[in-house]
Amino acid sequence: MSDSFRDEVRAWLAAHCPPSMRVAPPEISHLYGGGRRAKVWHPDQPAWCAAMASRGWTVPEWPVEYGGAGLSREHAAILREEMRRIGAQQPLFSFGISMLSPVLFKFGNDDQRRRFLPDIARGAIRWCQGYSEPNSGSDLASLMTRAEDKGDHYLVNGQKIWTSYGDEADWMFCLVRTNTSVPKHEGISFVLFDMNTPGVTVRPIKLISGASPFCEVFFENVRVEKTNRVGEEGQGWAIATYLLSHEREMISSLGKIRHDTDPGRRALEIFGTDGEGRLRNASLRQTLARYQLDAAAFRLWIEHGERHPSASAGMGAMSSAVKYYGTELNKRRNELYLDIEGADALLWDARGPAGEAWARNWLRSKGNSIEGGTSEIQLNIIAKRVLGLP
Amino acid sequence: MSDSFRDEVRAWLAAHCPPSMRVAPPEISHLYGGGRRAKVWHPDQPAWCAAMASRGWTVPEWPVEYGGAGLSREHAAILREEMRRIGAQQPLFSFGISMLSPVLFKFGNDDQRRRFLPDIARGAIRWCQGYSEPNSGSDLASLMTRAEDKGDHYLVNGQKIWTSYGDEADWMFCLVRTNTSVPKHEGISFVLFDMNTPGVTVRPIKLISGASPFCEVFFENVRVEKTNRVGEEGQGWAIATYLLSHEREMISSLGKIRHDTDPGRRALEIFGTDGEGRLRNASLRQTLARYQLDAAAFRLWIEHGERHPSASAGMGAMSSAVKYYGTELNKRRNELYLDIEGADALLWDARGPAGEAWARNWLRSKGNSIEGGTSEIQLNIIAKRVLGLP
Amino acid sequence: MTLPLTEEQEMLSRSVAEFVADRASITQFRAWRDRTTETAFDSALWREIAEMGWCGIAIDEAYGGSALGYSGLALVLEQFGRHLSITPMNATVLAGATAISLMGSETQKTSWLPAIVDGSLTLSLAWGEGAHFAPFAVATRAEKTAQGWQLSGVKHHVEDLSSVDRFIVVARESGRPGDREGLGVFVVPHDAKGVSVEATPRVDARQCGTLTLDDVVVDDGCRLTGVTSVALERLAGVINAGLAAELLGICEETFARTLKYLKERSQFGKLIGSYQALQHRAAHWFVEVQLARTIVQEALLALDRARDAEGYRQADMLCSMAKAKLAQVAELSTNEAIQMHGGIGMTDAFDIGLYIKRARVLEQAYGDQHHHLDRLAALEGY
Amino acid sequence: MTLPLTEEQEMLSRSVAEFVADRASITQFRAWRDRTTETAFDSALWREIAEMGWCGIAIDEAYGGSALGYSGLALVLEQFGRHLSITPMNATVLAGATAISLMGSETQKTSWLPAIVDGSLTLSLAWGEGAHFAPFAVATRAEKTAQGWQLSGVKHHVEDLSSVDRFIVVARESGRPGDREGLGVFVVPHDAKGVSVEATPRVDARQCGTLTLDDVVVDDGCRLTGVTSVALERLAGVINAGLAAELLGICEETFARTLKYLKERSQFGKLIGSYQALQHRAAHWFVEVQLARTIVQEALLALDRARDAEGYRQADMLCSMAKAKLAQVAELSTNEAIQMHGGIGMTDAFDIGLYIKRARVLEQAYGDQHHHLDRLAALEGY
Repeated sequence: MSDSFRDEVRAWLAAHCPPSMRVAPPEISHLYGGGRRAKVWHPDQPAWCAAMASRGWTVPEWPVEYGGAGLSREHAAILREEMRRIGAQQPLFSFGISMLSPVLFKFGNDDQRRRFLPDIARGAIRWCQGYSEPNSGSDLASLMTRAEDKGDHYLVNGQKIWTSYGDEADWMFCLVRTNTSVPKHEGISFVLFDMNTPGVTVRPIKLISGASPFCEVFFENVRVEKTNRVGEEGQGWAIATYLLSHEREMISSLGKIRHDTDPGRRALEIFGTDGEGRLRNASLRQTLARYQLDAAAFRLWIEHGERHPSASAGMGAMSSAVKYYGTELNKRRNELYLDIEGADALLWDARGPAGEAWARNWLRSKGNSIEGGTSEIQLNIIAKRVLGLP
Repeated sequence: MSDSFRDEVRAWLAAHCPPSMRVAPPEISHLYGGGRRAKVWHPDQPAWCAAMASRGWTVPEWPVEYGGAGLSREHAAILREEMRRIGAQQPLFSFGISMLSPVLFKFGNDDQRRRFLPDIARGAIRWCQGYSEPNSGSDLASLMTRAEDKGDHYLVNGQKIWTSYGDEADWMFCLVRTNTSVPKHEGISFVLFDMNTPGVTVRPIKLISGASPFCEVFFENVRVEKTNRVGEEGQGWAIATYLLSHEREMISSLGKIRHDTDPGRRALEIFGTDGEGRLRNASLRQTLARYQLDAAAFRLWIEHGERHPSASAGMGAMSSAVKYYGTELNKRRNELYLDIEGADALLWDARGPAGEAWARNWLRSKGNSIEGGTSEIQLNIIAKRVLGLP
Repeated sequence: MTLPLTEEQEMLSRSVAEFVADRASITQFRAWRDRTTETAFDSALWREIAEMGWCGIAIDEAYGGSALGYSGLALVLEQFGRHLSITPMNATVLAGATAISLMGSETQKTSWLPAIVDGSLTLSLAWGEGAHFAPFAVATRAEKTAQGWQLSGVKHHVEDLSSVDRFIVVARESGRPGDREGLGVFVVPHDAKGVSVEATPRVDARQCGTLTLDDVVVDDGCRLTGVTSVALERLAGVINAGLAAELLGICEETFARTLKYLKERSQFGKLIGSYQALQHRAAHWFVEVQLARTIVQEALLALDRARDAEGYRQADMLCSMAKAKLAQVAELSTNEAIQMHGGIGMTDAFDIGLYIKRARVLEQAYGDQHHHLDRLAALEGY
Repeated sequence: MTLPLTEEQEMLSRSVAEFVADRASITQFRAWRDRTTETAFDSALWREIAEMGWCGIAIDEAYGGSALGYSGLALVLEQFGRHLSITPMNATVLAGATAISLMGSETQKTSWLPAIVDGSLTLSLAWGEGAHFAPFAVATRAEKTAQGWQLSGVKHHVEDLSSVDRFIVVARESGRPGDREGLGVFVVPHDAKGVSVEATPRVDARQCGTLTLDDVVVDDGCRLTGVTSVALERLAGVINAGLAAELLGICEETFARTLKYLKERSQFGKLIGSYQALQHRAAHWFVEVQLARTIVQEALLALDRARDAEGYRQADMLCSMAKAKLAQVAELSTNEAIQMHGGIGMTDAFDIGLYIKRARVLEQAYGDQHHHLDRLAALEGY
């Protein structure tokens, strides 16, 4: 049965995935994000997303009624494997899928699920998150953005920071303080609103990589209907904790994007071999082998988790481990590319053979172990929640 | 002037340091420690120690009246350099010199200095320290060994652990609690007593290396004269802190002992070279080069401190940094030797070309970053005292 | 997110753990270490282990085994690693039986494998001649004579050598040391004329030593018929995967014991496990052990599944990866275990310090970290 | 326990620090970075620097310098590192003047060095042709002609190339790329016929790019007379020691700024500098910076003291060690600086993230960590 499903997937992909969509984009930010003002990095992206969405394969495990394909975990894994086999580009890079949808499935009501999920599945609406604030980075629960109760709606005032793609998103899911007279973890709620609501101002933050994938978002008397609150008032922290584990998975999965440029082969091209067929740069060779070993072990670890539901039963608790190791590994990989490419990689506009923006990707990777909870926070969580340390 | 002193030292060493004393002993514990029951690992050790002591060069910077040579710091550095040049073995490995003497100079009274220092200088009396207790390792100030006031003397009851060479030493300098009704740091005193005093029992602790350089020491109604208390009652913690910085320097200096076996040369003998004259084990080669680089930087750092008094003005505060890096480096060196020697190094009785006990030295090195304050404690001290972190 | 055990594997693992805690624990290890006899292992214990059926786990049913594969055998080795159990499992089963399974003729398998399964035959593989594993650097000579084969040479670091019944000797039939081809493998009775052994104490308290072959003559039937350089590399791959499984046991046990200690020991009025610097190191260590388990599982699966040249190539690569990774993680684990235990960690009386000795022996055997990183690079083509 | 400065050095260091904070600070760096012109450096600033006498620090008094040695020049570079100052000091003085000092004839030194000292002549060394430093892999040709020498080839990663007056071009007179001997060094006017330049933006906002020499003819007087492979290696050594000094400034500045941040920023109601995991990492980092300073000081001293072949050999070794160590410590420093600053550390608006860009450029130039570790091993004979 699995094999016939695999055959079906393979045939469909062969027919529908154009060659242009069988390579990773040069930068992660060049994945297609959908939305009302969708940015198109390659002309084939919208059609590829639409084709996949028509099969329900942008969200293969979701029920059909919400735009999914209702696949079993096993079949979904086969789909992923087959996509990976041909290097198929992820058709839709979406926080709606990776972060908001688990929350809606678990904490949302039927009405909210029906209103929001189908648009997420086909990439019609793009979402961003409103979490961190200038003085609430690692200590997220100390957030100060205030939502004042006005009967059927809230009036939101405050500021968010590190909102990924805040300037391209259509709606925001946002943590706000609805009660200031209880301990900090208990006064938080989780609300949704359109970024076009009056009073919302977005200002992109330029990173050292030159890109601006994050924004500051300011709220001045922003009206949010109470029907757009997910879960109960005060339940926001529980939702946030649940969501953050999904964010961590998503960020660490970025490290799994396989660039077409194999570092070993590339190093061979650049340095050549000695008389015994070994990479001439002997010192780099050891660094390379150590990296490849750890990267392979990490990839297998993730794959084992995907293949065996029971193996990933503790996945929620483990997402911190995945986030920690995956992002540190990604930083190592980017430093390794600098070692291989040398001075050429330090030119702003230099591109690798597969179009990789070496310098910008390298600089961007430094943020991986900060965004979505720093490595330090992940290690704290592993120590306390997985290892049970005091 | 310096040059003529250097010439004089060089000539004297040429005449008085026998070839047998121009190699490092196979294990650090085979240095000559002196004392009433001196262990002699090589028949030439006592005479070499006596010759050096006759010039005051076991303690070159001490005043002549206490058995030193009254050398300036600069001249003492020249003496050390000349000894290092010919690989001269340290004539006397003594906690009396490295640990107790700074305390006696700073906190002792004239009578105590006259009674104890000359015997330390010539290695007549061997000293050990009574510091750690089973429940007071890193948290030394919580020590429980009790000294009860009996007028002109104390009665000491309790237990010490990790006393280096407690079974070979003649006297102990010991931290005891003289007051239990004040905060823990304020009730400690520093006392000296003969290990032959009735009520003192010593039990060696066997380490994983098979050696027993540490002991447990038990006290049952041990009588200690008050004239043998150094400093005021309750001043023990200040003395301990001062002393510990000297212990750290001493332990880290162990890492400076240069074995005759150069790891690079040894690796060449074992693995040979490839067609381009490079070590055939390319992976080991990088590990080796990284070690040698860090070891050279560390050695120069210490030497700069020795050469320039003003550079080491902050040495007290820096001893934790030296202890931390030196002991971690020593562990790395021992692991490196295992990589080079392979399975042969894991035989209990195997010896290297210079007589090194590979396996035992390697296992012993694991204790370096624990004894005399763990690496963790040193990092705490650097963070707080050197860097001023809260 | 490491792979779950099958029900069968789960049962096996549990019964080994129970048996070993009772019959081959660290207490027994200490008693054995301080023995005065020159025997290499406890024969009574070995018979019990054979009766449990664990010697035949990776052996075909045709020869009395249970054909649970190397994934099964690894569960036994992992428990042995956790308890520092001293048995001839590595020498006799992991190395010896595998050599015969991979390279023996039908007749040879029939005559030796069932005896290994029932515990009546013990073996030791005599391959390496230096301090570092170099599979083809074999100088020991095998010359064809009228009586069969005549072997001469010296083998170092041979395990369990005073007590095994036979040696599996790798010897050179042609060519020069270093040549990939020209090697033969011979099953040599311990009591053959010209065989002498000299044991040397090793840090892990196991026996190893030097086997000298002085014009030893064996008949043709003792020469394994399927020896090739590729088969020898497969043998090394299996052995390394097995050693990696034992190392995994060491990593997990040292981690578990240290974690427990962090929750028990107080300094400065707080449990030491509440200090953030130790928490972060423990968390990193935990992740490394997860990755270690993953790569070992994958190597074993690949060995058990390999059917064609590509499958064997994949398995070979994974075995080297597993060994390299486990050497790295075992070094981390044993060093951190001692350091976090502090003073008590460096004493002989406390168990935690014993693991480092066994770990380094396993790391070195059949290629250390550098050897396997080098292989990995070579197999990747750089 | 790093070496104390002499009184003269102390004064120099202080005056550079004051000048740079005022005239070449990070604020000026940002303004320059966002400029629209194509000039490589601020000529007015460079004239001021020359007036301070800093261009002549390592140049003999006979040519207008102050002969304070490379230890002196390094103090300037260290401050430039701390403030990310953009000047042609590396290209003109560290590389250019040193090339002339080491390999020029008396006439050549007399005609060029005083102009470097007074700031009226700027230079750039055009040596490398690939992405990785390989001193002898030079393919650019120099042919002897009746008029002098004719140069053809392409040089990459040439610094400050749109604005310098002359290029110091390493070209091959005989042999093949990779041969140690057969290289010549030529001083080529920017405006010579056949010279063309193309600038490329680099991460550190400095200018670099490609210099193309298309049958450029220079007269005999432009060919440095003392070129040997050993002299070229000495030149590379000096440059690397200088780059290491600038890297040292980056290490110290990023450490100091991060330490300050640890004492200011609170999370979970506590200063982040009170968290033990960060304390331990900061303490380790501190020690590494101490070692970094030590090895740079030692390399510079060795350069200034070398008088004979053995002295030069020692200095060469120490320059490679300094570069390798500083590359390693700069990587640690810039990565930790960003990570410990958290979100703000990855923004362009905050200064800390700018250092990593300059650091990697310096690390790569004239040989990265791997290049120098390899050299170190080779010089040690393994």
